[in-house]
Amino acid sequence: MALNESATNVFSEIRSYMNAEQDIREEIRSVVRDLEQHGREMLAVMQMVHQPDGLKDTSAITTKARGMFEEVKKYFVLISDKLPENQYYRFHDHWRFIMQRLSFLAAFIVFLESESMIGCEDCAQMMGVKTKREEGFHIDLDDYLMGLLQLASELSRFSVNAVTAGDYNRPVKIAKFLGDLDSGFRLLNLKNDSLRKRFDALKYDLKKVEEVVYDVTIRKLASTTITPAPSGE
Amino acid sequence: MALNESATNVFSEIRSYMNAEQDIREEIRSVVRDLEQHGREMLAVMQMVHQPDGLKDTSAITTKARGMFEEVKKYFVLISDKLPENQYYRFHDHWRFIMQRLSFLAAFIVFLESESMIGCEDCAQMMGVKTKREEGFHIDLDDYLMGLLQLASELSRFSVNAVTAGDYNRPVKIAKFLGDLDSGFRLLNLKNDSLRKRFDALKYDLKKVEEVVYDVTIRKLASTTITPAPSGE
Amino acid sequence: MALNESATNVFSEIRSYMNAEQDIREEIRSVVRDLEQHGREMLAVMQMVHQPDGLKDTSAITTKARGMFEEVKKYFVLISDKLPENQYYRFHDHWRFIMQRLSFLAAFIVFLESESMIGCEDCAQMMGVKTKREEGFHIDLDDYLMGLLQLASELSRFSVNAVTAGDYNRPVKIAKFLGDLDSGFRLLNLKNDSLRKRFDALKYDLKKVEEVVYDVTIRKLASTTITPAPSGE
Amino acid sequence: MALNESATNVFSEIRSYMNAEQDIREEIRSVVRDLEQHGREMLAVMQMVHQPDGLKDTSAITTKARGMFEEVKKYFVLISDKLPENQYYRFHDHWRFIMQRLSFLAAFIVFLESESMIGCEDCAQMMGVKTKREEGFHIDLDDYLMGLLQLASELSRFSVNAVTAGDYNRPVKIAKFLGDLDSGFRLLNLKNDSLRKRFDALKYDLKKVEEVVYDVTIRKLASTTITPAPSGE
Amino acid sequence: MALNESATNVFSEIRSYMNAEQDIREEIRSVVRDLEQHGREMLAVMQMVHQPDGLKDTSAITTKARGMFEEVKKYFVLISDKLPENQYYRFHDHWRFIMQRLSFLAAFIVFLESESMIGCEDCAQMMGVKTKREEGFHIDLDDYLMGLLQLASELSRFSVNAVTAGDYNRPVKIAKFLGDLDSGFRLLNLKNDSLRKRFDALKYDLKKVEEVVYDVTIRKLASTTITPAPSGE
Amino acid sequence: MALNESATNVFSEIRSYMNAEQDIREEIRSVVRDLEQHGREMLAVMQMVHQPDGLKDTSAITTKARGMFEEVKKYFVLISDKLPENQYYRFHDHWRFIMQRLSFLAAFIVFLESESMIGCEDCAQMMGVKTKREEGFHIDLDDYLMGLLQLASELSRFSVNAVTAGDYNRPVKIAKFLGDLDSGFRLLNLKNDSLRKRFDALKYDLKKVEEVVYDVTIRKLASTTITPAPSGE
Amino acid sequence: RKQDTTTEIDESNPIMVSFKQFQIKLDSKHDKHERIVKLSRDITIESKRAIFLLHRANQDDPKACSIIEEAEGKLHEIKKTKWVDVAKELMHEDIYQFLRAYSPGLQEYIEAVTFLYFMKTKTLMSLPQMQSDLTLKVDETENSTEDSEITPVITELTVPVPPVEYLLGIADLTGELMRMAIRCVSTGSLDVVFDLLNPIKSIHDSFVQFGPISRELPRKLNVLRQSLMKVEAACYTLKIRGSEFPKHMLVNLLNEDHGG
Amino acid sequence: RKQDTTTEIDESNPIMVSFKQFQIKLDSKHDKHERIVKLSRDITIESKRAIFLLHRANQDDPKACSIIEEAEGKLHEIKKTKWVDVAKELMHEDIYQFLRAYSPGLQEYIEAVTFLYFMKTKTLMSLPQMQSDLTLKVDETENSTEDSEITPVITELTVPVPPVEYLLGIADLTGELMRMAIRCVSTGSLDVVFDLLNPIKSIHDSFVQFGPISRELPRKLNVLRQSLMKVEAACYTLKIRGSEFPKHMLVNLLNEDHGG
Ligand SMILES: [Mn+2]
Ligand SMILES: [Mn+2]
Repeated sequence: MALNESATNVFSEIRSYMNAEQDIREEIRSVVRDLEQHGREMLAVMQMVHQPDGLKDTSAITTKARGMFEEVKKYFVLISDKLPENQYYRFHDHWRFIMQRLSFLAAFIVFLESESMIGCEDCAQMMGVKTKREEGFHIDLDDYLMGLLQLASELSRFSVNAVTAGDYNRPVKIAKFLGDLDSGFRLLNLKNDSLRKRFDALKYDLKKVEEVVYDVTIRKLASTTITPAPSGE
Repeated sequence: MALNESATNVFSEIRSYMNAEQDIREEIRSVVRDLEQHGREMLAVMQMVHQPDGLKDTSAITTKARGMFEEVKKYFVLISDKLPENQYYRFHDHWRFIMQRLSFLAAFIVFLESESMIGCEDCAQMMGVKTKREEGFHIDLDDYLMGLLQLASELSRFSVNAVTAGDYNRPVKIAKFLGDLDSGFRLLNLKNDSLRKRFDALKYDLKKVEEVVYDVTIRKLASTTITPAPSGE
Repeated sequence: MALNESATNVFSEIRSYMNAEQDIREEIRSVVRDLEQHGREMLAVMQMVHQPDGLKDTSAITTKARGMFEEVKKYFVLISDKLPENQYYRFHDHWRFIMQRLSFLAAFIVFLESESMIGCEDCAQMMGVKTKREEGFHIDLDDYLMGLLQLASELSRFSVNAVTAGDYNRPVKIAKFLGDLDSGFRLLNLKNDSLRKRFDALKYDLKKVEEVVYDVTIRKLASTTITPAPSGE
Repeated sequence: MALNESATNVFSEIRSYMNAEQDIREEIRSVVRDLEQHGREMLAVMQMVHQPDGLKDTSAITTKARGMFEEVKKYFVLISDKLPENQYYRFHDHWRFIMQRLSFLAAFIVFLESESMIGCEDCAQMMGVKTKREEGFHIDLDDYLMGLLQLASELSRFSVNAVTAGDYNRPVKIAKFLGDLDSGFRLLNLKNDSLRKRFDALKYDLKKVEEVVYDVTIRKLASTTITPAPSGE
Repeated sequence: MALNESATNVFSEIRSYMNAEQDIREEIRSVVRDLEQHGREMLAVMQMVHQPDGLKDTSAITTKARGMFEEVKKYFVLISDKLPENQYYRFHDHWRFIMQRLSFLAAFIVFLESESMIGCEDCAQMMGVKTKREEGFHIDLDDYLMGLLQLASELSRFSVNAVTAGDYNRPVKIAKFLGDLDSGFRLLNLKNDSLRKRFDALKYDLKKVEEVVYDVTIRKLASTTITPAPSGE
Repeated sequence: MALNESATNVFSEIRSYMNAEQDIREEIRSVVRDLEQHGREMLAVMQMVHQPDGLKDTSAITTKARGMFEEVKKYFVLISDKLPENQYYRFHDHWRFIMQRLSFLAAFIVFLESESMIGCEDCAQMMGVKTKREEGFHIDLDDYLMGLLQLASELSRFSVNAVTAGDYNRPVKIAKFLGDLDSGFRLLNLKNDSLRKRFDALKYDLKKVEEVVYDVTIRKLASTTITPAPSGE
Repeated sequence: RKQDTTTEIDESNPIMVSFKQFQIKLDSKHDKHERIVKLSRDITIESKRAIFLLHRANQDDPKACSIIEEAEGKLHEIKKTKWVDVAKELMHEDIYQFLRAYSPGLQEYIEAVTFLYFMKTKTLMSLPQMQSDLTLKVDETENSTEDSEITPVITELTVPVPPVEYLLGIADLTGELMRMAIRCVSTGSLDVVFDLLNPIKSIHDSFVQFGPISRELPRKLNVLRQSLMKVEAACYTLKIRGSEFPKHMLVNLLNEDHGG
Repeated sequence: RKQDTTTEIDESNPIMVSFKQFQIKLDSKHDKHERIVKLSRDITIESKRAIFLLHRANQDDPKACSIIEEAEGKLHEIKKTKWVDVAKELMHEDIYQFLRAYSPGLQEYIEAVTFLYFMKTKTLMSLPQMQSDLTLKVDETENSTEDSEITPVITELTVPVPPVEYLLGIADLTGELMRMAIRCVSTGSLDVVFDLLNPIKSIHDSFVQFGPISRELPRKLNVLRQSLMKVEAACYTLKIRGSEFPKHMLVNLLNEDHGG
């Protein structure tokens, strides 16, 4: 019975194909789990900047965290190796969360080092991935942007702790940075999704930092010179 | 203000990127809409086999429907052209429904022509697409399988109408075919999703056809020779 | 004038407008409630055709139901009188349900009388409404079509009861009618979701009737041999 | 601190009031739990009619179930005793479910005994409750009706099993009964959502039984003679 | 046909019973609709206390709102008249929402007048209803409590606006009041889901007001002197 | 023995087993209800620390609450006695909620007494339970941790009220404590969903306290200068 | 699109003949609906852009006027291109049949126009004003013969503005006013924040008096309330902070800080 | 996995020291949980395969016995490899702490074992029988010294089977019995169909008497009821069709048809 056999062959093939995919998922999930653990440890390191000691010497912290990014690269090589070509978006959900967090950490490091915004290229490089789909395992643009928005929240908290620890200039720089971020995001026509929701929070982060700047300025603690208000108001 | 400008540039780039994606979606949606209309027309043509006239001359109908598949190819070229490389699964939902229906139609045609199961290759070829992701715009395996399951339902109805129109042999062939399909699908370890749900329905399609075969057989209408039961039972 | 003052003025006007609308709604709702009760009674009358007695003398039933349509007209005059010009669709939801049911009832009557499909004109006339928006209170095409689809379900049940009552020819006619309806609806590019959903049910109604015809045919109970439709029909 | 104290007093009072209510609820819940267990056992007894043996001698089963209703009465006395006067509807939800089930069981018994529909009076009497609110602990009309609708479903299943057990006449009687029920419910203007939903199911139950009658009739198994429709129709 | 007739009679009776109930519902709904409109107007009046002008002269506002409560009484007489005896909880859902809102409004008025918590008795009296079920149309305890919880939210907002309007002492009093409310509710073992949920919100309202008091205190704006904690702690 | 007989035997045994379990559950539920009431009263006592009076003399409050823990022990003995051996986790859900709350209360007491984190051992001892499963009725580690997280929320509120009452040093200590807690929790690889969710809230609690410290610092209200922790601590 | 393939129906079958007509009717309705939806979508996008633009107007005073003018131009452009087309589609129709198709665009447009109006006049644009904004004068001179003297043919087209749509647009407006207020807090335009509080409050209080006029209302009312409370919180913060230092000092400080 | 990076905590901070310990405890619990989940998943898959296999057993009689044996072997293999590991993990534990981890596997295994048992004996395997099936004898001889005479060391391990899990497994069993019945309709083993009806019915009637013993029960009971009604419908169909022709004729006919 020819038909029967041919059908059987067709289905056996399909079956092994499906099992293979299932296996890939399992393997990716397993690597991602380890990477997430590593990410938590990196986060713990970076959290130390909120402590008075850490605040005084952020470069020690960023150096350490940068070092830990080396291992991140290995994880992404592992994932990338397991991934069948051109199926990035089929499995994207698995690493989306951790990639956003790593983007945030990279952006945090770069800000502390140079008070500038990390570019998508640099961000990708730190993780050992590409920025363009065509070139291989890459970082999705949305995930990079989400990392920037997470940074905004962290910096608003950071500005408060900086003042408590006696560093009155940092809030001014942070306010400037968040203002730029805000202008940047306004250029984007974000659809109503998780990114847009997070962006709405940026406004409040910015407001908070600006309140800190205000507090500091009004008490003349910041180094910016301020001319006294004309008496006539 | 260097930072501000660079940030602006970064975001302008991102913005145009996002707008481009939105445009692609719109264009794909528009082509798919037309393809769906064409698919409905093909379906209407194939439905004619349920009428006594159509049943008697299915080759006229399949020839016509095959011809209409030529236009299907053009639509898929259009979609494929609009699709950025390697982003099939990013937009898959747009054409999933119609691709399943076209798979069904192709499988129906092939069954009527040769009483055999269409292979994935042939199915893809009729639509002018590939079967392997690596080779270009392709048909997803799940969608091909869904087409087969839709065929099972259609054939169960077809077997009833065949008998009504006096064609007593067709149900026997259909029962055989559905039995093979059933065996094939049993080999697959289907997860609990739409495919598995549809597969559960296959059992009932099969049962119905076998009831028809029974009715026909018991009344000795079918051409299969049947030896009388031994009296001793 | 500051905004808070302007706001008060602006809104008080709108409020009285809203109150007026609310009153209209209440009045329409009250008439519709009575009409729905009347509709239920008409339905009860028509249901009698499923009983053996009713089946034998459908003309008595249809005559009675036709008579009840006279009162329907009065209700629609009442509704129409309350309605501001060119605002049919503002309040459409109120009578949509009952209008669909009345369409179904009208279509059922006509089918029993003449085995033909009621036209939209006739349907409107039985209810005492127009078919064109420009001419006054009318029946929406979608609602008329929904009535036809409801008829399909009813006829599938009717075909079963007809056979039970010994009327073996009716299912054949019903199958023909539903087949035509099915082809007709296939021509339409249904956007209306509820219509499309109901149309999906037509498939099952048709299948059921085809099975009844099958049962009757295989037992050689139907007197009519299925001849192709005469060209003059 | 006057405010504080007065507030405390108010709340202490409320607290003891609430605790009292809570206790009533607990006691009712406890009785209802036992009654529900008893109800499940009655259900199990009645389920035996679906077995070939049970089908042949339903009177043994109904007698047993009738006996079990005696205990039901005791439970309702217990509940009624705990209930503060005039607060039936405050606690109604506790026994609504079981009361509907008991209504169904009572209706099932009566149908098997006499092929007639149980009245609300008889139903109440079997449970040892009243039918009118003014007279004491009563059965809510909706719950009685829900019991009838549950019976419809059970009877549709019963008609199938009757045929399997070789009792071809029962479906005819059941179809008649469901038809009457259907006409009855059509008269009601059901607003209660769960009732209306269940009524929609009645349509399917009736259709199902009609199909059973159809199957039996077309094979000339039922003893009731059905005269064929006059040829002149 | 005995069965048919008896069933018809049963259902005719049920029908007229149900229609009567339906009519009562309609009438109650209609009164409630008007009462709700009146309630919205009272709410709008009370909202004026959030304006700087209103804040300065709350007594003008409360006097006006108190006056509007006279009309409320009339509505409740209307409802009560339509209600069959002892069926309060059967129709409770109709007026539950508005009764909660009126409780809130009454509690708000009393708080503004005397900075004290309204008792259930006073609350009932303002609406012209009883507090005890036995005495007639009453206010359900849960609804009174819900009104208090709604007041908590309103007061938390009010404390913010008071500060904006330069009234720094009011938040202190509000915090005290909410603290008492919180203690009171903590004594209750709330089972009622919506009440418990709302009570969870009270925690946040209280926290919010405490933060307002904090802001006012740390800037030494409130006139209440708070003695620093003794050094020995 | 046919299956239907074997089924009856099999299930009747299980049913009596189930009934026994049901009884245990009822008894546990009843004790837990009383314990929950007691817990609410303890909470009410502890809430007094948020009042200026309470804040000044927290030791009176903690002494009282400690005393109330004696009764807690009795409840746990009652529960433990009812529990079959090695089936703690079968009924865990019953007391999980109250055990978390009691952990929180114990942790709150200890923090107020000594500004230190309660250990799991001490926490268990206060409730009269074990810490290890092998040793008897114990506290689950997750529940203890949840108690710590609840403490974090309470302390963030407490820091606000402390400042209001003029105690400017407490927030500094609380900030230190929450910072340590945060670092501690970061070490954990939380799988438990509710714990992870609550941990997310810790971030906000910490941020709030940091802001209070900031407010106090910038106004130079805190007497302690923030010196790095002495190495001997 | 194309319908030619479907023409080959059995003309002898009266049912098919009827359905052929239904097809034409339904398609023409659907097509109109689609066209309006598309216009509405464009209007939504363009209106949103105008709103974005307006939000930039109060950041630096010097450029504010020109930005407002730019936004006004944008909105005028929408009228001239999109709304005229919508009005033509709706001519002689029961507008409620197609309301769902253009409602999103209409609400967003109302939001934009009333926002602009508020920035210019500090008052709320009324429904009649809004309706007259959407009463369009179209110059159809082109259609007349070419050689003779050109007599201008001006037709008046109307996009009806149902009151409910107007209300829903206004509800959204408060969201933009809130955003403007929050922005002003950070830019230091403190007076503007306080000036915004009362308008939002009075819109809120007016809305409170409306019954269930639309299924969308409860959700929007909720958002409106949140917006109001955000602005109240902002005012509160300013008041609290202002309490510590004289206001003029504060304004100048912040202005300098941002001007540098 | 690795924990070394986290060791560098501040040892002088008592909170951090405590949490270091919590970390170890939580991780060991989680790891055990994960291991059991993994085993359970494997058991589920293998049990499902055994069930698939058993469904083939009644298609062609000659091969039935060998297929049943094959399935039996598969189930025995699961016991030997997977359940032994689960039992070791559960030793000295409160099994209810990890029940959620192995419940899916246990239910599916119960389904498979009772299905096999039913096919062999036509009766329902009881809970004690099920429990004794999962009482495993493990030969741990290997662990003793190598040179001396080998005295077999047999340990008994147990995977406790809570009654509720047993019930839920049985509920699923009826689904398989239904599938078997439907299959028999098409293969013509008509007696089998009727033989299956009563077992399913009696399981159904027994379940009806249980109160709310598990959150999963209502859903499963619903499925059970549907399965029952499907088999009832199948029997009905056979009866109806059988009424037209003598039964033996029918059986032979269908057998020939499929044998050919
Ligand atoms: Mn907006
Ligand atoms: Mn299964």
